[in-house]
Parts: sequence; structure tokens; C-alpha cells
Amino acid sequence: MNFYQVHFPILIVSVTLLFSFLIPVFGWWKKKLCYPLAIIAISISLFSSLIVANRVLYHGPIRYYLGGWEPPWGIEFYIDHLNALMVVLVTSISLLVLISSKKSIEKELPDKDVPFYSLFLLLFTGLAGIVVTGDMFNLYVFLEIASLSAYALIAIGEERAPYAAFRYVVLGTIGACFYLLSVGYLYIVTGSLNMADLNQILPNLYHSKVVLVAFSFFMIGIAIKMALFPLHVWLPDAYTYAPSPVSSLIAPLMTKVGIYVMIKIMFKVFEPSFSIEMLPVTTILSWVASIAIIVGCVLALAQVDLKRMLTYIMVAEVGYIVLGVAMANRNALTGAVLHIVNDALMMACLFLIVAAIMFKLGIRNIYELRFLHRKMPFTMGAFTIAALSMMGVPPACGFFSKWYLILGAIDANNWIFVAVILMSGLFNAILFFRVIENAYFEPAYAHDGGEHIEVSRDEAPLSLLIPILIMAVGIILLGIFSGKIISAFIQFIVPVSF
Amino acid sequence: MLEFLVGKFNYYIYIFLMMIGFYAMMGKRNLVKKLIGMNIFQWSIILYFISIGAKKGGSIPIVEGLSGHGAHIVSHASQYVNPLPHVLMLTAIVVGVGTTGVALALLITIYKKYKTLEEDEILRKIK
Amino acid sequence: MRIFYYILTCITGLLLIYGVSDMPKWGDPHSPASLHVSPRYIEKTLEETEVPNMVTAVLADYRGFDTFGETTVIFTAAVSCLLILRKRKKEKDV
Amino acid sequence: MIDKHESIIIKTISRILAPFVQLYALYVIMHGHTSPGGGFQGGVILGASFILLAIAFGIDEVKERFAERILTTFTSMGVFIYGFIGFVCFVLGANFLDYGILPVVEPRGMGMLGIEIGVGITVMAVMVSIFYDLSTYE
Repeated sequence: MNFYQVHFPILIVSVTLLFSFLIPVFGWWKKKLCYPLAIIAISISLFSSLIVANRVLYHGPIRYYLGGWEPPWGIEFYIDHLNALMVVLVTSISLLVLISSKKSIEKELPDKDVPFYSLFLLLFTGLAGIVVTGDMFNLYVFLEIASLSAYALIAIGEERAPYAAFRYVVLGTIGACFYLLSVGYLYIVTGSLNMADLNQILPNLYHSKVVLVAFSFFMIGIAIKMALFPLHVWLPDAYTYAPSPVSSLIAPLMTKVGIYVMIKIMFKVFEPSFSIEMLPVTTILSWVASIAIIVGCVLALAQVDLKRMLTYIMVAEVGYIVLGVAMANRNALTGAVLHIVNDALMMACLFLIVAAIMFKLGIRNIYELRFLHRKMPFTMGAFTIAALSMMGVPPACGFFSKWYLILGAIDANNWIFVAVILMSGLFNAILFFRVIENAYFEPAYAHDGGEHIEVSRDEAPLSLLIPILIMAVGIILLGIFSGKIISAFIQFIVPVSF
Repeated sequence: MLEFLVGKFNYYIYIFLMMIGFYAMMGKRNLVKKLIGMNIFQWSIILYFISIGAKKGGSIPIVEGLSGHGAHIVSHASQYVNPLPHVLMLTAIVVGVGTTGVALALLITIYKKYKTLEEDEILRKIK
Repeated sequence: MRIFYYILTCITGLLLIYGVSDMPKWGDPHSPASLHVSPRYIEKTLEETEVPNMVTAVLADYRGFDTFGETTVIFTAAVSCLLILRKRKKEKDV
Repeated sequence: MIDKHESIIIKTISRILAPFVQLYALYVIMHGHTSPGGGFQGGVILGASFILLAIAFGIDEVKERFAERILTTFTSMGVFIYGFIGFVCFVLGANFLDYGILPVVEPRGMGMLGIEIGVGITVMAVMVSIFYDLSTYE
């Protein structure tokens, strides 16, 4: 392997880190240099993550030893098919959101854009680090970098943001400390912190009480981080009152990275057999997830604010993926991982659209979105595509992941879950048609006497619109090529024992 | 039973501290008290990690008897305390400081906005 | 509501105590934690990193990336306080 | 705003004390290899000496000596030193933070010393800048 083939995994994380250190300095010196610097940093990361994903496809998992020490003693980056898929997802969505955040930041937070870009890069580095690292404690460090910058970015929002951010700090710290506690419980019994190493040592320790308690605290800690149903109280307030570019970065990625950590622990650190026979984890998780779907959709129905509705839909989407993971068979897990990718893309597109509407009209109430199809035709077009994909209409990507989830539920011959998935498709349909109907069709009373109101077309600015359109096209393309993604990446993720 | 208690007293201490912090974070009304509870919660885990590394008869993890470059000194594992938890806990302490710093900054903005730090008054003011 | 928090705390406490029963005694030198990875740190520090202080050797060299992340956490805390609290006051101090 | 402290005793004592605290802090940073200590502990002590002066002489007094702009540069510079050393090892061919490759007489020891200095600068600057932010409450 030549020189540059080896070192790309570290480039993903360290380049944006070094640039985030430079940006506050440039802020004092040349203010307008910060945005291009951030763009360069994340595009370098995207470039190197694509190369890494390409090598993983052809040469199998990559191991990169930090500091030159071999794994149990030093820290290593372990990138296999699941990590490669997640890294490409995180970097591409962050780049698109960063491009669209320039205009809305200048409007909403005029004098705070220098620290904003620096924290944006740090949040991205935290997420990319969680997805890339192969060491349990290193994952905790990156988790803290991501959460710390998320707390601060949320706190600069509208009227209730500081209080929502403080609740997020308290709950996020409980989650992170439970994760750290279980790393300590595993360390005291096995003596090592490396995931691959733990995977070798743990199987003959499954009967010790310490490992059982460690696993349960892993699950509780990560459930808080990914806002699974009973522990999701911090999510709606935190994401609704955050500034719009921040929520369009955090919303799609933070929860998905939390689910990635759960999959990594359930299947890569502990054997899948542990969570099926040893502890009734899969049954508990699947029931909690199905309740999460129902509650998420019902609460979303009760919302008037478009952004708040999206946050509750996200709680339902987390329930989807956890249901797929908890059913523990080949189809369900394929559907779950595919749904991580699809849902991140759909949620990013929807939140960017909300950011565009907020930027142009400054309203979020669903019933005030009058004549939006004439005011902002492209944005509404993208909204319709994303909405159809959330509902699971074939060409778009949402259909395929739901399809595999239903197949998985049928394999697990648990008909309640099939009913839950189908019903939530219905809920999504009601939720999104309510918005589309308000935006597209004139109200009935306007026709009898009302003249045709001439509405000028003032579309969102280009830098906001292009990422939205790219994502909308991406949703369609992802749907068409989902078969290729499954055969390339997801096929290897599913453990052999399923 | 006594042997069971004496041999593992350090774990009970950290669990007791942790539960105090856990309850304070949830039950307390005042936001500053929640923050103090959060600190107790974090520091009890640090205490737990350090107690993992302890060894009976092990001295501090610095190789003694080093005049010049006496690299020939052979040190046995049982002579010294296990250094790894100490390293991990340096990171956890710094993370705790970072989180407390940000939480204090949040408290200041909340106090500036609502003139109070009692949770129920803030909730009343929000509605 | 407070009773619910009491119950929750007691449940978590009992779960943790349940986990303690299989843990090694305090300070016994043959616990798994001090047999698997750390003996190499203790024995090889002087040869490999020419530094007597093992904690600094593990901190900066064996697990140097952890400390890099840790310094980034401190940097994030500083920039977040900058972001949350500092308003562009009068132009004088820019 | 923390204003000037009236009593003369506190001012003179802190004026005398500060340089020794800073000296001790530099000792702790530099001797991270042989004695307990290192970047973080030394940096915090160094930051504490500035905070001592700020409490005794008021924030504005210390702000002239240590303006916010310089603080931000120090914060970024310290961590940048850390990252830069890592990058140098990476460019010279070894993995990211592998000091064995550094062209210095005692690569690993020197690499670690460079990192301790970088960390010390950052922690000092962070402590003082968080103290400035938290205390300037209008």
C-alpha cells in the first residue's frame, strides 16, 4: 500500500480539528475567511472518507494504529463496512448543512458566526470520531466533544433555548456517565479497552454479574443519547428552539450516531447471542421501540409548529431503527441500517426546508404556510419528495427500508410489529399531507368571492436552495440504488449468526 | 458477610455518592443544585475508576532509582500501581470541568432572561 | 413526583450493588485490570519512552490521541463560553 | 464586574505571590516526565495565578495585561501545537502521533515535552477566558 493509502482514516478527524482551532484566530484577524476555511476542512474530510470507504469495499476492514502502538495498548481506528457507510453519511450531510448555514447564521446570529463555525467543525469532528474509533474510552471522549458543542450550539437559540439546553446538559451528562460507568465495569473484569480485544475476552465472561450490569447501563446510557421513547424528554425542546442551521445538523446526525453506537456494542463488542438468549434485551427493546413509534407519531399529530412536529417524528424514526435492530434477523437489520442512511438524509432535507422557510418568511406554524407552492416552488417540491419518502412511497428511499423492516417483522412472525410499521406509515401520511394540503391548495372559501391573489415568487437564496435540491435528488437516487448499497455495504454488516 | 463488606467497601462508597448525585440531579428544584448533583455524579465515577487501579503494596507509578539513564532497572508489575485508570480519569476530570463550565454559562443566560433559577418559576414564566 | 425519583434512585443503586458482587477485592494485585494491559505499561515504559513517569508516558504516548481529544474538549468549553456569553459590546474591544 | 479589592494587604500579598505561583506552574509543566504533574495540572496553576490577580486587582486591570484577543490566540495556539506535532509525525511517515520518527535526539521524550507545553498553554488560556466570560455579567 502506498503512503497516502494508509493515512486517510486519521485525515477524516484531524483536519477539521486543526481547522477548528484556526477559525477563532482568523475571526479576530479576517472575519470573512472563516466560512471558506470550514468548507475546505469538511470537504477534505469528505474526500478522505470516500477514499477510506472505497478501500474498505475492496480490501476489507482497515486498522489504523494511533501513535504506532498496536491495539490493546494503544488506540486504533477500526473501519469496517458499517463505519465506512456511517462516515460517508456524516461527512456528506455535514458538508451540505454547512453550505446552507451561511445565510441563516448571518440573519439569525449576526455577531456570533466565528465561534459558530468553530463549534460546527468540532461537532462534526466529534460525530466523525465516534463513528471511526475502535476504542471504548476514545469513543467517550469524542461523545463528549460532540455533546459539549451541541449544548452550546443549542443554547444560542430563541426564547426557551438556554433552559432547554440546560436540561439537555443534565440528561446528556447522565447518559455519558452511564456509558463511562459501563466502560469501567467492563475494564475491571476484562482489563482492556479495545473493542476488538473485548470481543475476544467477553464470551467466556457472559455469566458474571458485572458484565450483565455493564450491558444494561450501556443500553440506558445510549438510549438517553439517541432519545429512545421513555428517555426522549430533552429532544423536542432542544431541537425546536435551536437556531435553524444547528438543528438541521444535530437533528439528523446525533441520534443516528447514537444508534450506530448501540449496534456496535450489541453486535461488535458483545456477541449477538448475548443480547438474544442471555438477557431478554431484544424483546424489551422491540416493545419499547414500538411504543416509541406510536407515541412519536401521535404526539407529532398534536403539534402546530412544523419544526416541533419534525422532532416528534424523529422520536418515531428512532423507534423504527431500534425495532429493526431488536428483531435481530437478517432482513430486519438490513432494513434498520438502510433506514439509518435514509432517515438521516430525509431529516436533513426536511430541517433544511424548515430553515429556508424560517429564513424567508420567519414562520413555523403549519396553518400559516399559505401559497407556499407559489412563493417557494422548489423548496415545496423538495418538501413533497421528502414527505413522500417518509411515508414510504416507492421511488424514494423511505419505501425500501420500510420494506425490509416489514420483511424482518414477518420473518420474526410477530404480527404486532408489522401492524405498527404499517400504521406509522399511515400516521406519516396524515402528518405530511396536512402540511402539503395547507401549502398547495387554496382554502375553499377563497374561491367563491376571493380574487386570485397574485403572489410574487421569492425563492430561498441559492446557498440554501442548492443543498435542499441535492438532498431531494439524493433521496430519489438512494431509493433507486438501495439495492446496490445493500449488496456493497450492508450485506457484510449483518453478523453471520443471523 | 463481614468479609464481603470489608473487602469491597470502596465500591459501596462510590455507589452511595453516585446515588446522591443522581437523586440531586433529578429531584432538586434549584438549577444550581442540579449542577452540583451532576458534579457529584461525575466525580463518583472518577473515584470508582481510581479504585480499580489500586494495588496492595504498590507505590506511585513513577520508576524510582533513576540517576542518569538507568534503563537497566527492571520493574515488576506488582511494584507499581496500575497507571491506566489515572490516565483515563485525567480525561474524565477535564470533561467534567468542561461540562460544568458550559452549564454555568447556561445558568447565567437563564438568570439574565428569567431573573430566577428555580425550575418551577422558570416553567411558569415560559408559559 | 419526588417519590418516583426516590424509587428510581434506589433501583439504580440496587442494580449497581448487584453488579459489585463479582468484582475483585479492593487493591488485590491479581485483578484482571492489572494483569491484561497495564503490566506492559509498567515494565516497558522506561525502555520504550525514556520517561520514568508512567502516567505521563501512557497519557502522552501510548494513548496520546485520548489527550488530544481531551485538549479539544477543553478548547470546546472555551469556545462555547465565548459563544454563549460574549456579546459584541461596544466596538472598542474588537 | 469584580472591582478593585479595597484592602491593601490582599493587593500586596497577591502581587508578591503571583510570580512564584507562575514559576511553580512552569516547573510542574516542564517536569511532567520525572515528577507527578504535566500539562493539565501546570496549566491550571498558571491560570489560577492570573485569576488571583484578577480577583485582587479587578478584571479591567488584568484585561490590559492579558486582553481577550491574546487569550483566544493562546487557546488556539496551544492545541494547534499539539496537532502540529502529530501532523509532523504523520508527514514524516509514521502514524499520527508516533514520536519515534521525530528528528530530535531523544524523540519520544521531546515529543511528549512539546505536547505538555501545548496542553499547558491551552489549559491556562481556557481557564482565564472562561473566568473572564463568567464574570463579565451585565
